Amino acid sequence: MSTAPLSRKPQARIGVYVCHCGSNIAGVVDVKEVARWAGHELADEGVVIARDYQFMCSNLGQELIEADIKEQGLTRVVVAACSPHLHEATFRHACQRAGLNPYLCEMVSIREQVSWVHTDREQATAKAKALIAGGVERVAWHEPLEPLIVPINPTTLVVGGGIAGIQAALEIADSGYPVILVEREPSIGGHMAQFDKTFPTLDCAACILTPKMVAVGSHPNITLLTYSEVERVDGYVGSFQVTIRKKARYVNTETCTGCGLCIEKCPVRVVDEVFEAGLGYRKAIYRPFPQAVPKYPVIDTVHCTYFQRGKCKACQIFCPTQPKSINFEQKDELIQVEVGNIILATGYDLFDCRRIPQYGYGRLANVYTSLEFERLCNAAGPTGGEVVLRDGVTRPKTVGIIHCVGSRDSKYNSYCSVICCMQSLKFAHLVKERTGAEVYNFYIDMRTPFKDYDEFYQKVLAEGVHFVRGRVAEVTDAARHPGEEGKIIIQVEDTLIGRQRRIPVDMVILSAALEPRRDAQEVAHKFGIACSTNGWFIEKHPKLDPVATMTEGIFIAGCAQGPKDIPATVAQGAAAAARVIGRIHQTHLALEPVRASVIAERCSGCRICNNLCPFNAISFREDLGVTEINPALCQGCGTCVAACPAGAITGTQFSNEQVFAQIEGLLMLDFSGKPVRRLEPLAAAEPAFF
Amino acid sequence: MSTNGAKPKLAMYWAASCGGCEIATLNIGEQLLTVDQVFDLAFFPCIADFKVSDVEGYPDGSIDLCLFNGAIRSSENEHMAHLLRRKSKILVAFGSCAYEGCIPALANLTSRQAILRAVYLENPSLDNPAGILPQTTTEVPEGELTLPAFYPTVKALDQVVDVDYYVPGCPPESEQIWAVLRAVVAALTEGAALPPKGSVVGAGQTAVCDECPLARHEKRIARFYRPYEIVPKPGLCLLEQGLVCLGPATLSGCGALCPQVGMGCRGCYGPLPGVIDQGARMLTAIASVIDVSGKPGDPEEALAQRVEEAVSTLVDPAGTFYYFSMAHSLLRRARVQDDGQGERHHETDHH
Amino acid sequence: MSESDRFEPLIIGFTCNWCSYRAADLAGTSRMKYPPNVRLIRLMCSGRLDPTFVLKALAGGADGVLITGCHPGECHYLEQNYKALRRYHLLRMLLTQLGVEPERVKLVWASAAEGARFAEEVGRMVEEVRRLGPLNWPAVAADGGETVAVQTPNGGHAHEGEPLIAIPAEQEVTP
Amino acid sequence: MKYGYYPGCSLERNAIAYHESAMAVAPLLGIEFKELEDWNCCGATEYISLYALPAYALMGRNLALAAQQQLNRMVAPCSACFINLAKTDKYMADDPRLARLVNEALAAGGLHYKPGSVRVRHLFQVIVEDVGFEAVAARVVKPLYNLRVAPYYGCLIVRPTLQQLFDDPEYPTSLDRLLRVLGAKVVDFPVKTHCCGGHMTQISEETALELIRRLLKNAADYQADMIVTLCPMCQLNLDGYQEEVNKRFGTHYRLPVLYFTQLMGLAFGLPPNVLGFGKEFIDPTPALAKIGAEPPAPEKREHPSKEALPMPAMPRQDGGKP
Repeated sequence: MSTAPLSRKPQARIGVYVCHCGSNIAGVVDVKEVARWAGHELADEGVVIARDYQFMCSNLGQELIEADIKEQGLTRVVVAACSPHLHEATFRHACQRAGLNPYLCEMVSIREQVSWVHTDREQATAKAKALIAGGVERVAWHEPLEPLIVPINPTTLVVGGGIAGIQAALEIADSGYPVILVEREPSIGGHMAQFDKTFPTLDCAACILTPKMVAVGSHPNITLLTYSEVERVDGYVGSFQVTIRKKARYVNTETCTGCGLCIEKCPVRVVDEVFEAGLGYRKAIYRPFPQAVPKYPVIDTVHCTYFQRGKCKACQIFCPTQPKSINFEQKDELIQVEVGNIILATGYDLFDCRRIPQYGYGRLANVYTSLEFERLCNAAGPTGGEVVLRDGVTRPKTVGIIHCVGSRDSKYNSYCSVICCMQSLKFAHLVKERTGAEVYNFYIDMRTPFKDYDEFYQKVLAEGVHFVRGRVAEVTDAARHPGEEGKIIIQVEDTLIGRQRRIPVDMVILSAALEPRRDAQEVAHKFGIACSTNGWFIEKHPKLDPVATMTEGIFIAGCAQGPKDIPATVAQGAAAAARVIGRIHQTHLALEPVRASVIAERCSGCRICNNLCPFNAISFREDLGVTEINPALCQGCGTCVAACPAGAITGTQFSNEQVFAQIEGLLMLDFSGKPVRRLEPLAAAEPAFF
Repeated sequence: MSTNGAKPKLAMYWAASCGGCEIATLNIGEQLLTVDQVFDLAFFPCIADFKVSDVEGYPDGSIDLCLFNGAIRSSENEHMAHLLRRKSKILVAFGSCAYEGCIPALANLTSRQAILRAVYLENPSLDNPAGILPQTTTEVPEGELTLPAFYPTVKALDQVVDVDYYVPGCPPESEQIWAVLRAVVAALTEGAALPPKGSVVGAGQTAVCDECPLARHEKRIARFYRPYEIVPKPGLCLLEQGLVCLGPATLSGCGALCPQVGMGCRGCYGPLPGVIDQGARMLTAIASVIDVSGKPGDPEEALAQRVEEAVSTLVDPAGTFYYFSMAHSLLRRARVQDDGQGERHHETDHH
Repeated sequence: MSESDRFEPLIIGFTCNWCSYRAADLAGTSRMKYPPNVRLIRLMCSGRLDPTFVLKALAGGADGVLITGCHPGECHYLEQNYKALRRYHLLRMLLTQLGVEPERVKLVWASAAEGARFAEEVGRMVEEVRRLGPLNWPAVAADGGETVAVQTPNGGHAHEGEPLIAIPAEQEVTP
Repeated sequence: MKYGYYPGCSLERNAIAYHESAMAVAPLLGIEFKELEDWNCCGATEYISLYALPAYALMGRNLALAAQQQLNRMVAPCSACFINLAKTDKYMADDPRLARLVNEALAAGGLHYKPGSVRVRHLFQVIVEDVGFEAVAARVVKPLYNLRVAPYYGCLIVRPTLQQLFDDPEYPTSLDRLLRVLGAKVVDFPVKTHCCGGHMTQISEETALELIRRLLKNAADYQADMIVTLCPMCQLNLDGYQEEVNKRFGTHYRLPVLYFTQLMGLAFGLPPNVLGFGKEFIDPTPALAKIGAEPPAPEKREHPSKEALPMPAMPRQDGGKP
């Protein structure tokens, strides 16, 4: 009735192959009957040959298909076997070897969707037939496709200069490729640089981290951009354009020698909330820590007298370099870089213990957070490694360490922060070592997996540290009797002896949870990836693809992906690097050609689709008044195809015609294998002009 | 009227329609003279006195061009469709009614019983104490009177006979009509080629937006308004203001007349090339840009609730999206189970 | 109704390649059993679900349509299942107006790990649609279901008494 | 703002001061009360543990009456009354079986209660949620400068089981904030939600007195001039048994225990006689005498010694998130 080209079914010579999968399928489905039926009943639909075979995925099975393609001149292939997620690639390759475009092959899952889930042989057989009919109808509409080839820019952007980012950057740089490492703070190093010792081996964090930091700073292949943040990301895998804001340091890094005289002369003392975790002081012009990389200081304009009151300039006056390296006029710079891949290693934030007021942090002087304690016992920390109370002199005689603060708690974070148990054990050991104090650990469960971890636990037990199993109810200074006067009392139900206990201590350490960065959502959106319910970046597959993301060319590593300890973090950094290096080696990347595209002459520029793409593949050409889709950015979800009111967007592999045809095929037979009564479709008319 | 019997014959008939198509046709102005020069009128009840019996008398295929407007709602409509098909070389489904059902097909949203009841029994202006209903045959002293049967489902012309071309519009724009006539004339007189059978003629090839001067941007619709509820900002896409406009899903050719006067397009020019259900296309488009989203961790029920609230501001989706294309839609009509009390089941409460 | 002659609904299921299709795979590999009334179509994302597909399936003789996708917030394509959700709700309003019971077109979220949930939902839906009886849209398109209504187990509303007006023999829906 | 008012037994007797002061400050905050007609006992805190169903029915009756009298927003000044009424409403909503049983009982009196139709809140909660600290601040004419107060919430008002949670159940701060708004100096009071002994005074005086002692001691340790409460039971125990505690433990506490509404009244410039003063066991006048006309000089932060480590900054005084 209509000559609409879109509704004309293409002529095809289709081969149907039904797999027994041993008895996996044949045990429930009458595969011989199914093949026979397909051969006869679907002849009008273009089926020229239908076979059944023991194991289609075996070499012989594949050769069977290849031979038919060559000899029977098949133009389409339907394989009824297991899930396409298992063997789609297998059969596509078979077709390719026989010179048939791999995308002209369709798989029908009659194992996972039929024989394994149904028991009635007759019904299962009927369903298998229907599914195959769907595949046959669909495959007729398949088009030969070529994978999308995009070149890979060998430069990589690493965001975050913690140990994960450092590891990733070094791996890539050492293999000879350029890396741009962006770090928000004035120095790289991240949380690890704040730690004292690392479990379970107790080697000092600085000793193992500093060399790596220096290597990054001096590596010819690494461009280090500290005190900088990614502002904007455009482009797609292989060629991202990234805009980076280089915040003004007010220090000229060309001339500055990093002598530190300016810091020494600065009159303003500020509590260092970042590196010293609020436990120590720094100047208004500062370098986070002595081994900082790069060595150049920055001016904190909020506290700098000059920026606040317009006078002082002590740092500039005393600067020994010629010309002076202090430049109060310096402005933020926006830098444009081109990279092929991006690794996000943005780390974590520490849980704010003030959110659990009954634990007294901020109210009771001698309640510390884990990070504060790291600084406290760090030789380079505010007390030079002396474990003392807030007064800065008194050594604690008893110390309580509380696990799971903000973790495994439905009120805050339901997840386990992974590191707290080992960290708390480490603290217990250090306290004993430094002060000989009595130490109590309050835990819910002891979690010490991985190499040498439980051995460390045993060691700490042997050192005479007390372990109380139970979630602490409160940490209070409300003494009930003289014995508690002047102490901090930890009220807890000891679930092993089933009694309430009040344990007076001098110092409490809260093993605070690891939380996603406060701006994780924002960052995720900027890079076109997603955050889990808990706020961590989502990996492509939790087990089999832990460092890739749904967005091609964006990888994640370290705690940004979820809480983990240093070994795991380093491993992930290296893993992400390996993935990127692999990419770079290929020089080009073949992307699945499942893509949407706009038929320009049908697009009226209504702009319905314009904000539907989370990957920013859709853009509006004001000049032409039509919408365009960037195939390299398109991930092939098909949302815009389904949304276009004019039917002007088509999607390869999942076109309307393919789905319509499959629906008709699936509805060819009813439940008992008889033809289904259906409403004859009215063909869509085509406009024509004279 | 010329007496040259060799002139090609033109027919125009109205089935279930309002007569607007005829008006629009006669509205082509002085071109009428050309039409008159080129054609002989074979059948045109609106302007000349022909009898069906005349047509029945014609040899088959003797009418060169038949513009058939109006939907198929009664046995008479269908009878005429078959008759004119047989008598015509080129049968054109002329206007939205014949093409895709148009307003008459909105009757497909209710039941035959409900319609008859409303018209003959419940209408406040009625005087029908005996509750008399039309019957196909009635015995009277003079003999038997007959009435055409009233079909339960309104159909488009191509659902009862084979159709050569479609001219969309309610009514078709006069200049488009003239373009079509001119083309046929050219074909008949100069042997110019006609478009492939089944084509939509007298229309554009993209959507109404293409002809619409209103400024368009990315769309985010928080809620929908009915035309009387707000005064649209001039110069701005109506859809973006929450006013339903089927322009994006409707074939161009009308010159986007309605949106330009602040009234959203109702879709009378039908779907775009290759689209098999205009209503569904507009539904999916509009739904896609409804501005209700969530973030990870949102309770799913609450989210669904919010979406529900947003969409429910769109009153009468069926009537809105299938204003003109009900008969040609995939489902063609509503499923109604009439309990005899005029209560329709599965009736939405969105009214 | 005896087991043999009880009504067996035909349901078309749309699945997301990344979650619900894998959930179906998982149901398979874990040998969970569910009724064979549902026939699945794989889409890349529930965002690809065009309401036209649903109408096409119903017109084509399906008694119900099951739409599945990733849980909100877990979409493989970040946020496309929200679009599916919006379309679903508007489509439901439309279908209600067209006399299709809401139980016949369902949206279900199922992650790749929820094979059991997938199997359960299929079972539940098959039972619900079975209770509703056949949809038989071709008959509906002919006369709005005035006649099918009598046949359907639950639709005893149609007039069996004399029709308001003589109804001619029903001609085929298409010439 | 109009509210139904459920005084409960204590507000008519031992807690008359609470009732009077509440009635005195309410109009200043635009609050209007309509007392529930024919209300009955709330069953106090024990009845539920003894005879659950009768107890729920007892409270169900009050709720039914409230619904009947269209008092859909109820206020209960007593924490026990509040928790019982709110709890009954919630449990009936959560458990249809309970709702059925309770309604069967109510039917005897020709009453019926549909869960959720009446929202019962504590007077303090209403002031926090509906009136707001700003509106309260606007009313303050005689700030309670120099008065050191220990904010005592008691164990009932912030129970986490109630959906209408309005403050942290572990460590509430809204009363602290209110008192600060009134100009008083609020001391940290770690035991602010600990038990006052309740009716233990009648069952095991020893237990009760120990519990009361802990509260008094902690307030004294923080040099509070008085304890501020929002529950008649707490007030009674801390005030009425203070001498007992002193006798038994040889302590010398003289800590007045006042209702927050009384302090609001003072800060609003109302005369003490309309605020129910004079019925306390521990005379508050010496403490109240401390109230100065002038705001205290900002506490000079004694400069920490060179070695001392900085303290973490605390959340803003208004109780906002850190």
